[in-house]
Amino acid sequence: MDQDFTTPVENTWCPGCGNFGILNAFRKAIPKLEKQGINPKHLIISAGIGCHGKIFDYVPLSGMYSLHGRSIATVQGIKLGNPNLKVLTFAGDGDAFGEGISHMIFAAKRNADITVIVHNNGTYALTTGQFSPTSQKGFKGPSLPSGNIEEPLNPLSLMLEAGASFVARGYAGRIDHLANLMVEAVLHEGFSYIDVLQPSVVFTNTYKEFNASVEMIEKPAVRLEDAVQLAKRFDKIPIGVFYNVSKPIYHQELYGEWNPVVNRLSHAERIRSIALYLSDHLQE
Amino acid sequence: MDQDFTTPVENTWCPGCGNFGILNAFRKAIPKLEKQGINPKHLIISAGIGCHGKIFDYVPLSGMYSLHGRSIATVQGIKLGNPNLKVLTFAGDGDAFGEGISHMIFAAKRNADITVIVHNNGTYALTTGQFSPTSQKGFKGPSLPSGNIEEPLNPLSLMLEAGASFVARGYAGRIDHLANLMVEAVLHEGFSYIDVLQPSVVFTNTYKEFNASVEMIEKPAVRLEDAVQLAKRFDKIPIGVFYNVSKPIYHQELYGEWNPVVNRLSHAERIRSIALYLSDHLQE
Amino acid sequence: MNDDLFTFLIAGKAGQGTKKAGIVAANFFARFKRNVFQMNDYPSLIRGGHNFSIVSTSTQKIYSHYMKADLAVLLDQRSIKIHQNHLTEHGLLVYDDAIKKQEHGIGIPITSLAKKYSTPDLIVGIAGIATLVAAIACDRSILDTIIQKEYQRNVQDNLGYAHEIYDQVFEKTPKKFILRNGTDTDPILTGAETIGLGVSAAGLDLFFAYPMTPSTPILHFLSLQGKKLGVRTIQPENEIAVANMAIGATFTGARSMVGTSGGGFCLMQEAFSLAGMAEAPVLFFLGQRPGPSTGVPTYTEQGELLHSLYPGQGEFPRIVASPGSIEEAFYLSAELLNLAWHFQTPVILLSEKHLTESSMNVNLQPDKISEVKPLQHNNGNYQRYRKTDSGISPLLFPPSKEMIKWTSYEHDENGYTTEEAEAITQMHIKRRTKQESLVQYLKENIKTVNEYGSGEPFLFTFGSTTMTVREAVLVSGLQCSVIQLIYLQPFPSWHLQKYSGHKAIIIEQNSTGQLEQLLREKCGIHPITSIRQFDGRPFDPELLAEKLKKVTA
Amino acid sequence: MNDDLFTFLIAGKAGQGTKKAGIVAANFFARFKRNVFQMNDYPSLIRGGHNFSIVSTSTQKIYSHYMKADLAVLLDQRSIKIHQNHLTEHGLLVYDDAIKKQEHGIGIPITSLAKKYSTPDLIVGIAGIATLVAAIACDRSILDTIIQKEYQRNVQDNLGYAHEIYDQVFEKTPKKFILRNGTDTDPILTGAETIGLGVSAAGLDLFFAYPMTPSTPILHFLSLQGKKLGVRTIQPENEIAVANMAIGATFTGARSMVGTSGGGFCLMQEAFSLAGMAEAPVLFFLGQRPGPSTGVPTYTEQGELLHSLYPGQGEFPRIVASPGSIEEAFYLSAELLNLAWHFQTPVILLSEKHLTESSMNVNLQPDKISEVKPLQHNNGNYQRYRKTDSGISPLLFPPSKEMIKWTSYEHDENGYTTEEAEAITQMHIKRRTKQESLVQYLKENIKTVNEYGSGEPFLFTFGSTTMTVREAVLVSGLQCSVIQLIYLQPFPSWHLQKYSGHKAIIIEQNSTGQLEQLLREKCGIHPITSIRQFDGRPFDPELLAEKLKKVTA
Ligand SMILES: Cc1ncc(C[n+]2csc(CCOP(=O)(O)OP(=O)(O)O)c2C)c(N)n1
Ligand SMILES: Cc1ncc(C[n+]2csc(CCOP(=O)(O)OP(=O)(O)O)c2C)c(N)n1
Ligand code: SF4
Ligand code: SF4
Ligand SMILES: [Mg+2]
Ligand SMILES: [Mg+2]
Repeated sequence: MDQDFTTPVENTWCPGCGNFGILNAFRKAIPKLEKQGINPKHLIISAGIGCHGKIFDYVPLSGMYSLHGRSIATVQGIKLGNPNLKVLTFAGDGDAFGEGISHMIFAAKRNADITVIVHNNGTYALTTGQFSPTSQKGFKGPSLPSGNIEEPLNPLSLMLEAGASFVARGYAGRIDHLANLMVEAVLHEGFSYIDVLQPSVVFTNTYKEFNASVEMIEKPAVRLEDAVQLAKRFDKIPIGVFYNVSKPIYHQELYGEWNPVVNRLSHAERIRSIALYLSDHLQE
Repeated sequence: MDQDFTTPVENTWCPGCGNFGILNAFRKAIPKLEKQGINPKHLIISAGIGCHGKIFDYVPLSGMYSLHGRSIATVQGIKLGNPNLKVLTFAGDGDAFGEGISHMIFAAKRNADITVIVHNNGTYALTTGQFSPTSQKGFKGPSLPSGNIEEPLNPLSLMLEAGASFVARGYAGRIDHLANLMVEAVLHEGFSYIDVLQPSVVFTNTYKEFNASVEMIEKPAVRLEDAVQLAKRFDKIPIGVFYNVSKPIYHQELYGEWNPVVNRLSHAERIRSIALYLSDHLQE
Repeated sequence: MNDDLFTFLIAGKAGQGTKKAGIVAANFFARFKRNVFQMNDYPSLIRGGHNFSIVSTSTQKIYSHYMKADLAVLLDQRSIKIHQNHLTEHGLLVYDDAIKKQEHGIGIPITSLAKKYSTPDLIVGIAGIATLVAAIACDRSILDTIIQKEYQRNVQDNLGYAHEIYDQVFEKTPKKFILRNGTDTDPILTGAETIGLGVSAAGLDLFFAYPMTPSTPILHFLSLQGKKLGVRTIQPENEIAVANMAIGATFTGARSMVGTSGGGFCLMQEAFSLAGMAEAPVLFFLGQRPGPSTGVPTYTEQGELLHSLYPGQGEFPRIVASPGSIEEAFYLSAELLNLAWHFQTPVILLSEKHLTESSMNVNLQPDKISEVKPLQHNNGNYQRYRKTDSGISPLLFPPSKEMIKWTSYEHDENGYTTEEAEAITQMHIKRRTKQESLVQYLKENIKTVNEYGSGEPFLFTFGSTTMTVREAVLVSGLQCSVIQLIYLQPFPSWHLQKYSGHKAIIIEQNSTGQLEQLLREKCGIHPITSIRQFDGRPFDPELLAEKLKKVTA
Repeated sequence: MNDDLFTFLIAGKAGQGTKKAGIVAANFFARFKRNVFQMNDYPSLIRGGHNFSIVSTSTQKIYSHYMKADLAVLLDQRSIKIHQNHLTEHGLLVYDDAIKKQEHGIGIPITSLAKKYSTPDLIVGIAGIATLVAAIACDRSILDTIIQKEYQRNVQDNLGYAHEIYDQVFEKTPKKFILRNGTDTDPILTGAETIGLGVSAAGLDLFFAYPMTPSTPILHFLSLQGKKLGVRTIQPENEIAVANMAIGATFTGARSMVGTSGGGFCLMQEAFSLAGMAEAPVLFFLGQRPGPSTGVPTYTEQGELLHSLYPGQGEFPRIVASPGSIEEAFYLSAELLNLAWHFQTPVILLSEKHLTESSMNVNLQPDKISEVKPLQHNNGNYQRYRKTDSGISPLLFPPSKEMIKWTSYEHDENGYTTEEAEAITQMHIKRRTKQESLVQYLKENIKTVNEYGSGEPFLFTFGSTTMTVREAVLVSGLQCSVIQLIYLQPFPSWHLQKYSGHKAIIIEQNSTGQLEQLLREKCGIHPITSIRQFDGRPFDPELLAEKLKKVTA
């Protein structure tokens, strides 16, 4: 693998797009993770469909470019197939909180050991800027030219409510900070969610606001209520880790230490088991 | 319509099922609503698929017996078709928080003017008792005989987080109280959610616990945080209205006072409009 | 006609244990080394309503239950109303004497005796077994053995109750029936069990499902037994998660399968198409019940044949096959899982409630099943979507220093997204080539059609209906062939064209004649008549035999 | 061949306004009362990459763009690489002189001049228009009019820039092209617009959609224009909500439609089957793009024909039709909405990106469209699913003192759930009868196939490919017929059988020959050859004409 983690694929994001910040942060996170003992070949990625999803082609890691909204299910499947792998998916706000919201809530609820990084640009960018679940009220897009009439979801407090054990917010304009969040999220055992403030220069050019109002969190809240409160602050926009607790992990609860592809029952053992089952059911 | 709101359909719930309490409460709520000016012919019902859904056949109101998880979308469609109707759906916990959770969250988020009554029995009853999104950890069902490994969702705090403007809990064993909640929920303008504690005598026979620990709420919390706190109490199980606020309503934000089936553009007007559009695009 | 056919019917309310009694009765007949077929009929409810279970048994092989019973045990008034005429000429009706006295049959205090015991509602099913054992004039000790094995909860109560019933029945109809011994010792299994065992033999690792009749029994079977068989089950939040998780799991090399029914399968179609594009080998079990929509959840139908041929948008290799017996389900499920991996494409195992939930004795030889290894990457630069002559690209699983990219987008050989005309064309051709390889493979290596009997007329059918048709042919004594299509996609026209121009009858369980449409259009087979039933119930072999005799007369 | 065909090509990066320039160019040609066809080619990205727009114009009717341009304006290096050979014999290449000097063509300081203005990236599309106007030797005042109408933002900058380009081009190639005047004054519209207008004319009230190319343009059009046309749009959380809300809305009598593409349509199939069971009249727009799965989102294909025939589990009346031109899309959309209400069943309007996103001048006569009133309940006891001779039950909408129950379960005439054999059979027959009524109705009242030209060979095609085939026939000068299947389900075999045995060529945009499969199997039409393209691009009429000439030679 290239040490700079690039690929021959042409980058087609708009110049200045916040996605570059996320890509750069991720490229920085990979070697940091390697130092922490996570070999890039164990780091499996996925992505939804949208501008954000293109990141899949821009890093030379193995993984699966999934469907709009479904990468959260995809990576859970990968983890369940081989729990030795570390899995991470990039998702859009439309992806994760529109089409795929059921998977987000249940991944958090069951504390699936996956990392979800949402490129939250408050719009369905790739489909030309319709309002999304995190669009501000009043946001004008081509499917509602007079302005969005819904209040946005709050991804962080929603994930906290659903049971997420690691919740953070990063900003595409703070690359090193974001890279560290990514490292922490991947290392966290259990469901990790990073909401990334991602300006879409075309549809939601929010750099100025974010630059003015992001504020680093010193350390995560201990109590869930406090994390929720922090997630609901709007005077300043806190970035950093909001909440980080340890909880029973889904695949371990399900399998213990067993691993489907590593500890497969051999063909002979299966045949023996079946024969046993049949003989238990033989007519006496 | 019969004054006792019965139908010729044979009731096939198990004797003692909590669903009877919900049915009886609803039969009491209909005339109460009529007194409040809501004619039963304006009251349109729906239901998901599950034991709960059978209630659809047991009351002689108009409506649509929907799909598993989708009745929440169905009633929003009905409301959007004719905002003069009052719409209400019965749903199961599997229905509303498994298959249909995306619709629940967005109905709450957009404050759709619908009422959702969830028969929360903590199991997929009709499909013979598998664990559901609200099943307790450890609950034993045929798809996980060793016991559920996930923490249950908290439907009330989840709906509050999603933006629900009316959130209540009732108990199938407190019929009059529940009937009153139903009346309040239907009268509430905006998204109303009632979580009904519903013992399934076969799979989750919880009458005893509930009888011992339900406690009436005096009045709704004023602050959202307090409502959430109340929803997370487990020493006692509060029943009553947790939260009740007024917010902009989806169909009004969308339409103002317009009604698709009442204020339809006539055929002639449409043809005129199209002709106008065409002449605007005529080659000069 | 079967000369020593015996049919036992037990009917009552859900919760009275009629299904359990049917299974126990089947095992009772097995003591005589007889063949059995057992079918459960129940509405979508948990307690009450009307359930019944029928077990037909014979010393010969038997492929269907019969609607006319030799012994009917009816536990409630409704059962009398429905089943009083479902008796053979010398059939015996035993009913609960709480019901008003009937002209025929004998009343036994089934419910009133039950009242003495701890679970009076649940215990009554035992009355059926006690009656059966008594009517066959078996020793009461046999009844004891059965009760001790099959009704272990409150066993003393159960024994006491069983004795009381046995004694009363025995007194009133001593030695009513005599059952010859047969020679069969095969286990009695449901289709859900044989499917679960078959895929385990072919190396299944993970089974994902959201409950939905009639696929749920596979989920339940594997949840209970899977660990020993090497299979774990996962019940996610909905069918969309089910299918996408299964695809994700295959990325790691884990053999994955999903189970669902009509509505759930619809929701999975987006993922089905993804599997086609990403070339993910997932086996989809699609259990049919009467549709459209929620339909009649606990009954049987074959209304999704055409629907199953092109699920998921776009063009990619597709496989659909349907087992014609509970036994075949074992081998076919394994074969399909192997085909999925061989061709790296989604595969549908199409079946019906009548197969998954009925049981019969089956001869399974697990060692006949192998686990086909897919094409593996050996060394050198890895490209997930490398073009090959067969259209099949080698597989490689993580962790690997090679980059492995699967994708839903159109792509180049590396798995990177492409929008270029030539690259798009090439990948379409790759997938089409794979489809052609598949057809070739089926032609050369796979039994795509079963032919039973010989000579005209040819009775065409598929799926579980095959069982009833075969039984009906036995009943009718007709000289004819039963042609069962195992594979439906690719459609084995190469095999079937020879029947064109011959006398054909098409038998299926749907209202529009979907198999007929395919046979007409693809093979020029124009039947002299078609026989369809679409009331949710499987055909009765005797009625079907009569129809066959009429149309072939 | 068209003797006064003129083709304008503009190519550059996304964000440089090539699409806009194409539309403006089309309207410019319209000033000459000429016919136009305009097509946009763009990858799935927002800024950068490679976009182009082609406008072909003629005094005759024209059904396709041509890949060879008379005037090509190329804004970047990549455009040169891709399009330098896409010129007619006397074609003129104009390119940005920031690119290294080309052998042919003239360099113009397109980007360097733009730098002076406020939005240098966005303004460059205007260079295309200025070049066009200059090359046609129109007066600069015409350019001013156009800029003032079409580029209102920063209009002074735009005018200044346009003048500079115009002057340079005019100087270098005075009076290069002369365009004859035509006689056509019809408006230039996209397929998305004609569909939106058509359904409005037939009474559409609500349009539900979740964005997905290539259906999104309908959503955008109706979101902007719908209010005036009587139509409101709703964008719910996902496609499942879209379809179920639309069904709910029909319950109130509101005419409802959904728009989607492959993956989204898959997700809607469960609701599609519900509409079949509940008898909910919903019109589904299914816009095709290259699949499977995410595929190539912004391009065109016809890979979902077979997939669209049996969506949703179970048996119920189904209608699928596909417009063969942007004009026909207007009438057909209206007809399908009416059919949905006439037969109370889900209907699919199948199309492609090439239709929804291309534009041409169309002659629409809205007063030819009526809003068919469905069968209404008059008085007496209401039963939602009353059996009738036609299988169509009268409708009644709330509020009503009568009980109106729609349902996903199998049901009796009142809409109450049933599990009884006879009731199930009856409702299957009711739905099958409705299907038969539908076929009868199509046979008697509906144009299901278009026939253009006369005599052999017969060129079979469907959907937007029809436009290109018709144009290719013009180009080739061949004597032949174009047979366009408008209806695909029910398949109009009654109409097509007459072609069996004649010389046929089948032309479609997919790799496996889906239309061919249907024509072979259902009508015994075996083509002498088939022509398929599956690279995401529409056929080029000239290349297609050559192929046609070769195979018919
Ligand atoms: C099932 C389905 N529905 C719709 C689409 C079309 N689609 C592609 S990307 C997208 C929205 C992307 O928004 P978001 O997830 O926020 O990503 P962004 O482009 O903003 O990064 C949509 C609706 C799709 N690909 N699949
Ligand atoms: C798409 C789909 N998946 C699965 C089912 C099968 N199904 C019917 S009811 C049900 C669960 C019902 O659970 P819940 O909503 O809690 O209702 P309850 O029976 O407990 O009242 C399921 C999974 C279905 N009908 N449709
Ligand atoms: S549209 Fe927005 S999100 Fe997409 S690449 Fe451009 S700036 Fe980024
Ligand atoms: S199974 Fe449970 S929820 Fe269903 S009817 Fe019986 S008691 Fe009620
Ligand atoms: Mg976004
Ligand atoms: Mg439940």
